Amino acid sequence: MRYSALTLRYFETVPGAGALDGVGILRGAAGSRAQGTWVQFDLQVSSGTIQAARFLAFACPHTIAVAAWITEQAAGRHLQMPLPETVEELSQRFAVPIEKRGRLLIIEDAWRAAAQSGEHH
Amino acid sequence: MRYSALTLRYFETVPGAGALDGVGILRGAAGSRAQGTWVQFDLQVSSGTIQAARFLAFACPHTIAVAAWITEQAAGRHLQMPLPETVEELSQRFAVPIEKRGRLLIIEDAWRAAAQSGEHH
Amino acid sequence: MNSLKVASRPVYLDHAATTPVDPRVAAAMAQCLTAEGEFGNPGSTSHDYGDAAATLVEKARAQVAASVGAHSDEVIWTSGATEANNLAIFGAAEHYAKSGRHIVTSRTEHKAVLDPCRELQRRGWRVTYLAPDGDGLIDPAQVAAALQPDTVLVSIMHVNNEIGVVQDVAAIAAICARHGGAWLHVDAAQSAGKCAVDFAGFGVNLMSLSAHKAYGPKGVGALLVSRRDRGQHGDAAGGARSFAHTHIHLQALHFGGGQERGLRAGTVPTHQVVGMGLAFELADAGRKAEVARLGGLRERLWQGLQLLGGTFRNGAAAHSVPQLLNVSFEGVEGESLLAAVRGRLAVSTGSACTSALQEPSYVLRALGRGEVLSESSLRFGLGRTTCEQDIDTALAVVTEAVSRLRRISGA
Amino acid sequence: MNSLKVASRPVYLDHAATTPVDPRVAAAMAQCLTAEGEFGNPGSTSHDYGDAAATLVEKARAQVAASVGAHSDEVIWTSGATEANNLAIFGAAEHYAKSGRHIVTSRTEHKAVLDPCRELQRRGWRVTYLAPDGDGLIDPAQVAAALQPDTVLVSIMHVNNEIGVVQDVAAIAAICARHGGAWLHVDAAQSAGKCAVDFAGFGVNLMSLSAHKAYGPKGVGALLVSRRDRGQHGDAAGGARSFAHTHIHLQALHFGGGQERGLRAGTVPTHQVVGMGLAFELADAGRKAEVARLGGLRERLWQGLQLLGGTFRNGAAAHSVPQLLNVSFEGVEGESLLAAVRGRLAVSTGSACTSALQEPSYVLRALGRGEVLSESSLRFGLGRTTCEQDIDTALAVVTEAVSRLRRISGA
Ligand SMILES: Cc1ncc(COP(=O)(O)O)c(C=O)c1O
Ligand SMILES: Cc1ncc(COP(=O)(O)O)c(C=O)c1O
Repeated sequence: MRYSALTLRYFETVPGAGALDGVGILRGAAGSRAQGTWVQFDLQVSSGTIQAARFLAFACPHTIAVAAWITEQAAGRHLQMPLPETVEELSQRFAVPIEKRGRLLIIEDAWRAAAQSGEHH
Repeated sequence: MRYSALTLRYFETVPGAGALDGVGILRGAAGSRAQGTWVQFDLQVSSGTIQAARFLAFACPHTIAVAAWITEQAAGRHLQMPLPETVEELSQRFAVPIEKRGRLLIIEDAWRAAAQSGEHH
Repeated sequence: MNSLKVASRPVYLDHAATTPVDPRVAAAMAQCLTAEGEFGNPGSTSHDYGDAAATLVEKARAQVAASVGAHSDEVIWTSGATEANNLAIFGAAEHYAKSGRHIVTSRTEHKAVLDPCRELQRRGWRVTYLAPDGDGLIDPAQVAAALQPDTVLVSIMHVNNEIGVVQDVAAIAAICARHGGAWLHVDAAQSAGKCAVDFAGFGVNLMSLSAHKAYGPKGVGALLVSRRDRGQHGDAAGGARSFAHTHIHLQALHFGGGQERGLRAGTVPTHQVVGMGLAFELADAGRKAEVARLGGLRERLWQGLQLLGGTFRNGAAAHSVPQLLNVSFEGVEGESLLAAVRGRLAVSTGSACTSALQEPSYVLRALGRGEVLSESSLRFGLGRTTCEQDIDTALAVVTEAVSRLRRISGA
Repeated sequence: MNSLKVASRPVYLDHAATTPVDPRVAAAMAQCLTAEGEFGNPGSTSHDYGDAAATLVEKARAQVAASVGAHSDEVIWTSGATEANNLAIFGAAEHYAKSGRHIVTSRTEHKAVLDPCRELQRRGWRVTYLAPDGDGLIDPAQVAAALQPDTVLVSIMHVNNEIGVVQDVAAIAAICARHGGAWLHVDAAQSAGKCAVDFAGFGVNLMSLSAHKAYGPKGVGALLVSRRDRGQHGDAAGGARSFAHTHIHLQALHFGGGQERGLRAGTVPTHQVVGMGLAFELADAGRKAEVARLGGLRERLWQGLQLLGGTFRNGAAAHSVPQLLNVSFEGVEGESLLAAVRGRLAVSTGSACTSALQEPSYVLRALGRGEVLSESSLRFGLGRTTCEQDIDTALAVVTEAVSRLRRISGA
């Protein structure tokens, strides 16, 4: 498996890896370790705007890189906005092979789960 | 195909290759060119003793070598005597592969034909 | 491409996938290529160029035979162990189809055994796939229990390519001989130089060899085809088998020039078999010292990896070649683990994977490892160039990668 | 062994049996063997050693493709033209067995085509063997006449290995395309560097290549498998064929690691395919100049031999590659002729002969030469190292040998 330079950079530097602590942190996850891909996002939100984001992932390098990039883009975005790019755009940006596109849907699900977890608060 | 040193020597020097001219020459042949092996012996005989012998052959190196050797051994031998060695012995002397033994029988036939051709004179 | 790549190349610990050619072997091969060397066609009997090449081919055949306890006339050159396995399995199955259409093999065989067996199933054969125990071992009694009256072939590998476990092929051979109808094929692609191979002593009928796992060239191997007669056994199952007294026969896969006694058509590549011959001779000569040396290095590696915690050694340590260590790491995803070490360490997960989606190793799953751990494993293949420094580098790289990925995964 | 052998080696005029590897090719191969070179397994995608090897393999694939008018993804590596022929013939026959069991080929094909066809006859296929004319040529109309509604494969060689005659495969391809059901396989083992090869332009579906006839290594070749779609033809015989719109499919011969898109399992030998790639590139680049040069040398040889009288040139001179000259000599036995020239000249009778009993060439017999003349022939295979001096030596040696043997045979 070869990875693009961008994918490698985000896989290696993983900005935003980790979890957030404290009250009002939104957390959402999708996928499962048993199936090989699990992603969790933590969002710190203030008046509907994301202040900080973190992720954890048990996943392949493409998935980790995309999750890291999304986390990096998060600050300042409105919680109700969709992901900064579509799954299609993300696939192109990170040269994700076609067989792996399903894993980006898991990222999308995890993000949505985090964003929507606020609705129950 | 590899040949023994002896086979090569007789194939290359072919002592006795040729024909004999004159009255009283006994000639006999066997085999056919069409079948790939033809051998002819000419014998010059005096009072039942071979004085000289020659051969012609359209044949493989083993057959040519054996015919040349037999021709070389001929002088002084009695016409009624068999070949100086059996087909089995000749095969061993010249390292004739088993598949080719039949060709030595053609030599034997040619020799016998030459020797017996005298009976009709 | 990979920004982790440092000036020097990564440490190579994938000798089970392939080995570099020994410089002495490469030199011998070079002597059979250009106009200055023995470039003749070994099938050209009408001139000295051909004869000289044929002489080298026969010398190589004798070298291979001597190193594995076989006779020269039992060695059939092939393009590798894959072809040897295919020739053995299809060749025996098709030749003995009238005697029976049942085959016994194991779940942890190489694909070059499993895929021919699957193809035979498609053609109407029945195949029993034996399950190894949690350590990867097949009990010979399992083979005995699986034999049926119409079993014509048993195919069990010698050294497993993913976990290094060594099967007791001599015991299995004895069972097949008692059965009387089942020939034994052994895939020994991973054996040369790693453990003793004794074709006649084991009592095996067919054995596949590969050069490039033993410091020889890729693209050449051999199938050993026993010419020993099989004696009648009083307790033969299934009544008198018509072929009980003869040695094994095969149907060819390639038809053509009559090379290799009609069993394998095609110009014999002099440089390739010369390389294999010398490689096998060298591997056999150096085997004992190398086994001791690499055994020490492998234990150093395993001791170091255990400090990480959540590490599981795959395959019976007591019954494995010292060149291989296969470890599962809890809490890390397999592909990311490979990618994280990639710049400094060349290892694999076991099976060369051609698709973008990494599949969990079927070998580890057969051991009952479970999907996650099966996928999160590394195969360390030690070899002739491996030194203590390499092991320490590997330890540092893997420790860092596993720790980092566990942090990312929250494990 | 041979007392005629002089200090220097005999003049090599058996380039149709095999060629020495070009020194540039040997150097490129040497770069893919030892630890200093690209020794990785091209199937190992998990590290840079594997990737680097895979990159070389794909470069070689592109080189081969470019030199024969094919696309890279149409090149399937094999262990030589023998395996390529077997894969083509068995692969197509078995895959299309449901569409028909009839094959058309010719009597002058290489054994690596004829023997698979005979094996298919044993399995129930019908095979039509076309007879060439006295010059060795197959009239495309013969193919048209032989096609039957259930013909699934036509296999006609490009350049004959014994007489050098070039068949009009483009015309035959057009006939097969019109038929709609018959795929065309062409054995082009002898073509590279000798005449233009244009896989797409000819409209051929399958084509076998071999490296060692073109200054590459023995033990590697390729089968070109067309990915062009075959259009529907209005005049297709046998009604609508279900596969008329698709490209050709094959059943594999070797099953295993999934290499070569599942068509040919087995580790790809980097050094071998790298050698073939460069050899084909070089052969193609130098073809025109070499054809002109060797054409001149061949005519010099033929002019000289004719002075002997009782010499017959085999194969259509106007339709043959300039590298080959096949001559029958009246009044000399074939094996003795070979033996007589052997110390100073390396030539052959055409087919590498493994038995002690030389059989008359089936190719020459198919031309109607008769048994004696068929057996008393020499094949002169000129090549890159051949110079005028070699031709003159050959002339002197053959003249002396033929004269001497004619004296011994009384001719
Ligand atoms: C156990 C085993 N069998 C067969 C093979 C195939 O060998 P080759 O690469 O020579 O075709 C391998 C290696 O890939 C192997 O490890
Ligand atoms: C026409 C033809 N086909 C096939 C072959 C077989 O090729 P290889 O030696 O690569 O198996 C040869 C050469 O022997 C040949 O001349």
